[in-house]
Amino acid sequence: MIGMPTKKGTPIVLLKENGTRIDGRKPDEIRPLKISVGVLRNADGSAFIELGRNKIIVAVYGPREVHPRHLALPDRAIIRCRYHMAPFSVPERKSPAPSRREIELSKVIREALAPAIFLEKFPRTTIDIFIEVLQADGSTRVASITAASVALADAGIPMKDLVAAVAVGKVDSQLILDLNHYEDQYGEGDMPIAMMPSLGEITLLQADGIFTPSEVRAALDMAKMGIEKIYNVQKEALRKKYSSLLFR
Amino acid sequence: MIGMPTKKGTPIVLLKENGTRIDGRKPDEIRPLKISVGVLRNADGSAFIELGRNKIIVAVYGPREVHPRHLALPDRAIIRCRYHMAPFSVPERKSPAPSRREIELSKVIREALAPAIFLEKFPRTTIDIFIEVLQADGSTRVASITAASVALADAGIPMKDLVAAVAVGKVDSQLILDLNHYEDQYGEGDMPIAMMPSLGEITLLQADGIFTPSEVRAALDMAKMGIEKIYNVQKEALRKKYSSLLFR
Amino acid sequence: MIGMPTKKGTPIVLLKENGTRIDGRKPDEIRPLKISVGVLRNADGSAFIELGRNKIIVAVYGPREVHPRHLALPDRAIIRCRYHMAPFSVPERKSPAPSRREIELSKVIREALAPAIFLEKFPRTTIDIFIEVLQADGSTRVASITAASVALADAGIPMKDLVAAVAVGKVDSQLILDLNHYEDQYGEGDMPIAMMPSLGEITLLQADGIFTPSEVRAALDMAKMGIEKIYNVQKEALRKKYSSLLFR
Amino acid sequence: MSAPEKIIPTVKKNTILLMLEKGERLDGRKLDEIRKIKIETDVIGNAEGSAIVHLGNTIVIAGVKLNIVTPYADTPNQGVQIVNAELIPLASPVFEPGPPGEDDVELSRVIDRALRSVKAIDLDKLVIIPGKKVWAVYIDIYALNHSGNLIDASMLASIAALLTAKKPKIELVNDQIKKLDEREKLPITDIPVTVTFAKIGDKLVVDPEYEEELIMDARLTFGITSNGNICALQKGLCGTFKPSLILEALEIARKVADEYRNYIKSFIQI
Amino acid sequence: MSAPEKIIPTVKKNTILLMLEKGERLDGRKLDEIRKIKIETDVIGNAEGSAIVHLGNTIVIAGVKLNIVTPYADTPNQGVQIVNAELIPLASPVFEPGPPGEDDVELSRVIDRALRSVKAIDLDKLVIIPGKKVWAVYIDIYALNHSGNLIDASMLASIAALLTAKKPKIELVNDQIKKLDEREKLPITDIPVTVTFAKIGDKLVVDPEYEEELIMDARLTFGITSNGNICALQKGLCGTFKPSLILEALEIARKVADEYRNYIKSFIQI
Amino acid sequence: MSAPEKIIPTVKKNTILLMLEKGERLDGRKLDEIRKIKIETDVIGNAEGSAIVHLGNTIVIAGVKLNIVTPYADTPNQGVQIVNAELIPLASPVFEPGPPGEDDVELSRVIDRALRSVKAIDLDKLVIIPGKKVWAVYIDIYALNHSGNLIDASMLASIAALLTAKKPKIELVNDQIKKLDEREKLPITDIPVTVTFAKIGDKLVVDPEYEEELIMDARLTFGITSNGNICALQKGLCGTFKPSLILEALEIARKVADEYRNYIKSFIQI
Repeated sequence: MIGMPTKKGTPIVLLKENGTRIDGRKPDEIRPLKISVGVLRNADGSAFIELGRNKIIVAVYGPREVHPRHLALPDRAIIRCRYHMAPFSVPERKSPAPSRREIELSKVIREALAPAIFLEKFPRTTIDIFIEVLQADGSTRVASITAASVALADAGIPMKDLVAAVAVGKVDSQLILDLNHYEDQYGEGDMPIAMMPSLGEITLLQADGIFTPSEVRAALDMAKMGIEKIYNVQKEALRKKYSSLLFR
Repeated sequence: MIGMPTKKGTPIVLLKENGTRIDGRKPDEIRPLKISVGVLRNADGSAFIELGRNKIIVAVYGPREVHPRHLALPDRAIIRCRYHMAPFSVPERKSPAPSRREIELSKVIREALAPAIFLEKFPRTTIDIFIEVLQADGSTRVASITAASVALADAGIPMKDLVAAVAVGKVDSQLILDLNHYEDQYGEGDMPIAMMPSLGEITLLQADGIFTPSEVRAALDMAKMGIEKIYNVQKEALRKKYSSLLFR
Repeated sequence: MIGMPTKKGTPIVLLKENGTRIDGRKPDEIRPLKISVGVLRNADGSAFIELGRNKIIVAVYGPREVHPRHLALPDRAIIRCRYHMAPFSVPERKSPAPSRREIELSKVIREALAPAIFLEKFPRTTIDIFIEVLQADGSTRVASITAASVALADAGIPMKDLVAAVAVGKVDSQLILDLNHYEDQYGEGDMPIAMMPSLGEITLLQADGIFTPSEVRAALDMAKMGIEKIYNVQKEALRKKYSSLLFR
Repeated sequence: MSAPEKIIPTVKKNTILLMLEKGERLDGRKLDEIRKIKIETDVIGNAEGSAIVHLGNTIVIAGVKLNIVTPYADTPNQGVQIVNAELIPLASPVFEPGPPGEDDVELSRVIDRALRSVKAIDLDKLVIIPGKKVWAVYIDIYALNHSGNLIDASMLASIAALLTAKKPKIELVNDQIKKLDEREKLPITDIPVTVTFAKIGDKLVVDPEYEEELIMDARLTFGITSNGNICALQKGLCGTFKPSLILEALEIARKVADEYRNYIKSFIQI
Repeated sequence: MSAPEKIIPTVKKNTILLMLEKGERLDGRKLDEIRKIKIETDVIGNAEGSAIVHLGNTIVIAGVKLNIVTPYADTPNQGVQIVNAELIPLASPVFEPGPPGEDDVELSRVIDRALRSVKAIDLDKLVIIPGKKVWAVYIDIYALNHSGNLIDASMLASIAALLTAKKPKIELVNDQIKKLDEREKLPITDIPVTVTFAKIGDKLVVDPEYEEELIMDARLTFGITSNGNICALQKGLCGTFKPSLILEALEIARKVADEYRNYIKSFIQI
Repeated sequence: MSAPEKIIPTVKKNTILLMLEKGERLDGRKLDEIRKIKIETDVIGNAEGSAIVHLGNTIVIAGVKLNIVTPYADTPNQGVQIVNAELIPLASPVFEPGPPGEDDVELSRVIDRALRSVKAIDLDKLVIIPGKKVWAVYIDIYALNHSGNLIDASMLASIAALLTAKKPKIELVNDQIKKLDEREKLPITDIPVTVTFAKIGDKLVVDPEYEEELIMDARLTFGITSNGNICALQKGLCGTFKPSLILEALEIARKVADEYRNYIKSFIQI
């Protein structure tokens, strides 16, 4: 199917009367977040992120030689990015072949990470970013960016800043931070945002659903707040280099 | 499906008792024909042809560098040709992926145009011909050739002659000129023919359906007559360079 | 479908009370075997094998230049192998596109033949082996290896030894030699084995089904016996260069 | 693709940059000014709906085809919407033959989301037999001449084709579907448009020309509904945006959206 | 594909051209003479029909397989005919591995049209349950040795396989299809053949050898029915034909067609 | 894939060879000693079964998904088993992006055969409506870090995921299938494992490390059932084996299989 996953009209209560969400969070609360660094021996850099029930692993290889060579650029490194969902990562088994959604996300994730990297330092090389979503629970693209940025740092690639990302959603006409699978599936909107937090620059911005102009403004603010928190976890993870791939 | 479109046995009256055809034409009458030249800014040459309800646009790029380079020939230009039908060009939506029919037609159209071009003047280059059928109404391959030839001239590519093309069909055991969608679908035969009119050389010849030897002879004569008319429209179009892409 | 062909539970008598098989053979008897050499003019070497109802043709081209060149190795020849079943070779028409089974078999057949070839004598070249199964009757991979080895010799490629191959099967808990289509489909196991007979070296070994350790030992012995017989037919075929492609 | 085509001469690049500093553009437009638009509809008789859009020198055609299909298992009571865009080499020397790449896919999906978010096509009204048979609406988009800003041109062509599409009426006789000769409009509930900016240095220009796209650092697209809300956002390329710049762009986008929509209304009886 | 294989030495080329001037060919044939033909049928027991054709040193095998399928929506009361030809690298150093290219597709489609035009397979007689179940006839063609003129060899192999194919008889019990052990011939109504010429300079040679194909300017194929009518035409390559030359070729083709057909009849009890 | 990654320095190669002569290995293991194993199951909540296996530094994850499907025509009364392994470039610099190649396919098929031969999944028990609806068991295998011996690691991950998978119970109401909340184990009848050797010169080492694989002449894999029988054999690469060496390896493999199985039992309540 082309396009976004269909949103059923099923009447699910995503926001309770007391203002808490389906998983008990407050509207501006992000899910438990854990980032492990250097979890894969072969990769030059790697990270494993658990955001809520999301489990995503990222490997970075490079800077290394480009094959085929004609893709290389004389004045800077190229970035290649593959975002892929394991067939078992979602409730209904997904075909392992890349979907149109995965093709688009590979592109926007690459474009979200590139601004942070000093590409001109590594002419004629490639930096390859491989993202495997092992379990999907909503907001996988932003969690992938968050983890990939840490993996790039783990690979020792010089960066202007980390890139941290979060999605703002909308349920019952109210903005929520870091939407989960149900809020994505049955909610009214999804606005994934990535930033270089120290520089205050947005590197990824997408949206579906309906947002009023003032909601866009509020969403950017809310995202910034969430991104600060995520940024701190990233930095902490890189400091501690906690590198376990244990799942529990 | 492999092979030609199936011809239904539906009893449709393609030739009336007074000898006129389903669209009122006489047997040897071609449909209204309009060719606009230079309709696309980016292309080095372009043409838009309306033959009956056919609407086909052709762009020519080149002579230009060949990528990948190993395809280039040391002593002459290569020609690449892509004939494609837009999904909405036919009554039942067509998949956008190239069908076996489109693959064959790309080949025979290329071979119908090549003889007219002084390829040896542009060694190591490619001349690319892109044909997009926006609306199909029978005889699309010959209309494509007629338009492509004009687009090649518009690109300033030196040619021995234009290539003009028409299909001869057969309904109720009688030959007809320039068969339309219904005559193609329900008729008894289809013989597309392309010529370099001044040189009297045939560059494309195909047929399905049944023709007696004398019908082949008559069909070649009939085609020649039609091609003369089309040739005049081509030359007129190139003279006037009427370049509108208005559809009505 | 991924994986081996499903084995139906249908109660078919594969071994009669007197110990003979469904086609009247004794357990350790191979089917009638005929190998013709040099049956194709274009190929540098070729062979046509009839093993029971199997009809398989093999062409060898090379050593020749590698395209694309970057696949070439500086110190030895590469081998490329394509095992393919014609759509009409099996009771239910097979799609002409290569199946996962054909991809795996192309690999193991290549690896079964490579040890016999003095690859280091032809650096920067390729030896291409094309196998077309025209009729399949069980044990096609081993018959393909047997024929390909003869085709390589026919091409004048220097070899340490021929490679001869046979499958050992298991029906009613008894080992059988050279299993046919029914014994493959409804039997309890299939162990294809290829050897360089003079050198006593195994170059292909696979199995599905269940074998006890002592059955493995017995199967290797039985295979060796069968391979000796096949080896003799190979050598005889190369001596006589009987090169007919007549089917009867 | 011949490499030279994608590179802009340094002199021209500098000219563009200098002019932008003064709030000027190569083709004389203001930074927030869109190009002239021409829309023709019902251009393809074999399509249920069609439109060809000239946005300056950019030309895009969109065709709407309708099929009766089985609905998706997870939306048994909704019609199906499929958007397919192809960047064919006819339209530009920078497009290569071959199966759709990531740019084609991104374009398709942005248009798809903008339509879907605002339920521009009321899919609930496209059910024939609930759970069994629904209408599928295919929107196929082909660029014919790429002179910049294919997203906005594709969106305009898509919505124009949808607004003018005609669906055969249906009669159900014992669960047998019979298409009638009579035709009716598709249930279109909104006229979303997209407004795309190129960010060049720290400047934003709306509806970028091809040469502006060649030197832009980033691209930013807003999908805007009839009442001025946002129904899609898409940042492209490797540049970045301050949040404040996005909010500025949003205000401009809402004004430009009305201009786009006025063009649509000037060509189409709605 | 190793490039040398496709190039013919200039000396040999000149020899061919000089001989042609005198009405002679490399292999001693006259210009309108076909090579020796050998046909074996029923060579593949797993196929419902099969034939291997030797046309000089060209070898082609064709297999006919039958399946029960749902008919196409637009021909509910007709069987299905599918022709698939593959130019596998086994047959010639000039064929490359990989999915079928334009040459494979053209070959398939010329054979398909020649059969379909004259209704060689009476598809109307292959209906089992109208609108629901029909026979599909698959004709799969594989070149085994390419020594020129694959089209005619493929056509001969296809029609020989069709003429000798056996279809299981069918019994319908409460709309359940039961295949019987008894078998019958396919409903074959005509024996079309193709006759292919190579145009070299201004000469036409029939049934070209591979080396003649290497230097030919154009190719011309006639499909000819049993009563001498034309059921297919296909010009190939970048050369051209005067109309008069086509008419001359046509007359030769009708004579050659009879020779081809006599070969078929000498090998097959019809 | 950058070429250097696949080449081992001559010095290191010689070291490995010299040590092997003395019965020693680079990482201190004996020739017939496997690496440390860690198995975690139920790691993917969205999968019906899942396991991540660390075999030394090799990491593989396997997920089991269940779908209700129509059975294959030739096995109407059996469930469906599908194994899919992908060697993704995340796991090693020697794996390239793109569709599965011959190595991926071989890995999938060896695992599939080892399971299928011993009927590890009792497919007869996965029928819901005979001939119409059965369970399909998908086993998807992804290497995360390739440090040698992916076959054994993949087999361990697959069987661990199968052993711990939970299938929804089913209720049939008027031929309508209703999934219940209650869950039950899959019908797993055996715990096959594979044991893989690298042949380096004339030595065999079990559970090879990546550097040993780089210099191995051949690979040999045994599938071993719970009672020590063989359920799969697969020789890989271009080296050869004397029959006697295969029988020696077989005896070692049966012992090692028990060690593998003990690891499984130490991590999974069976």
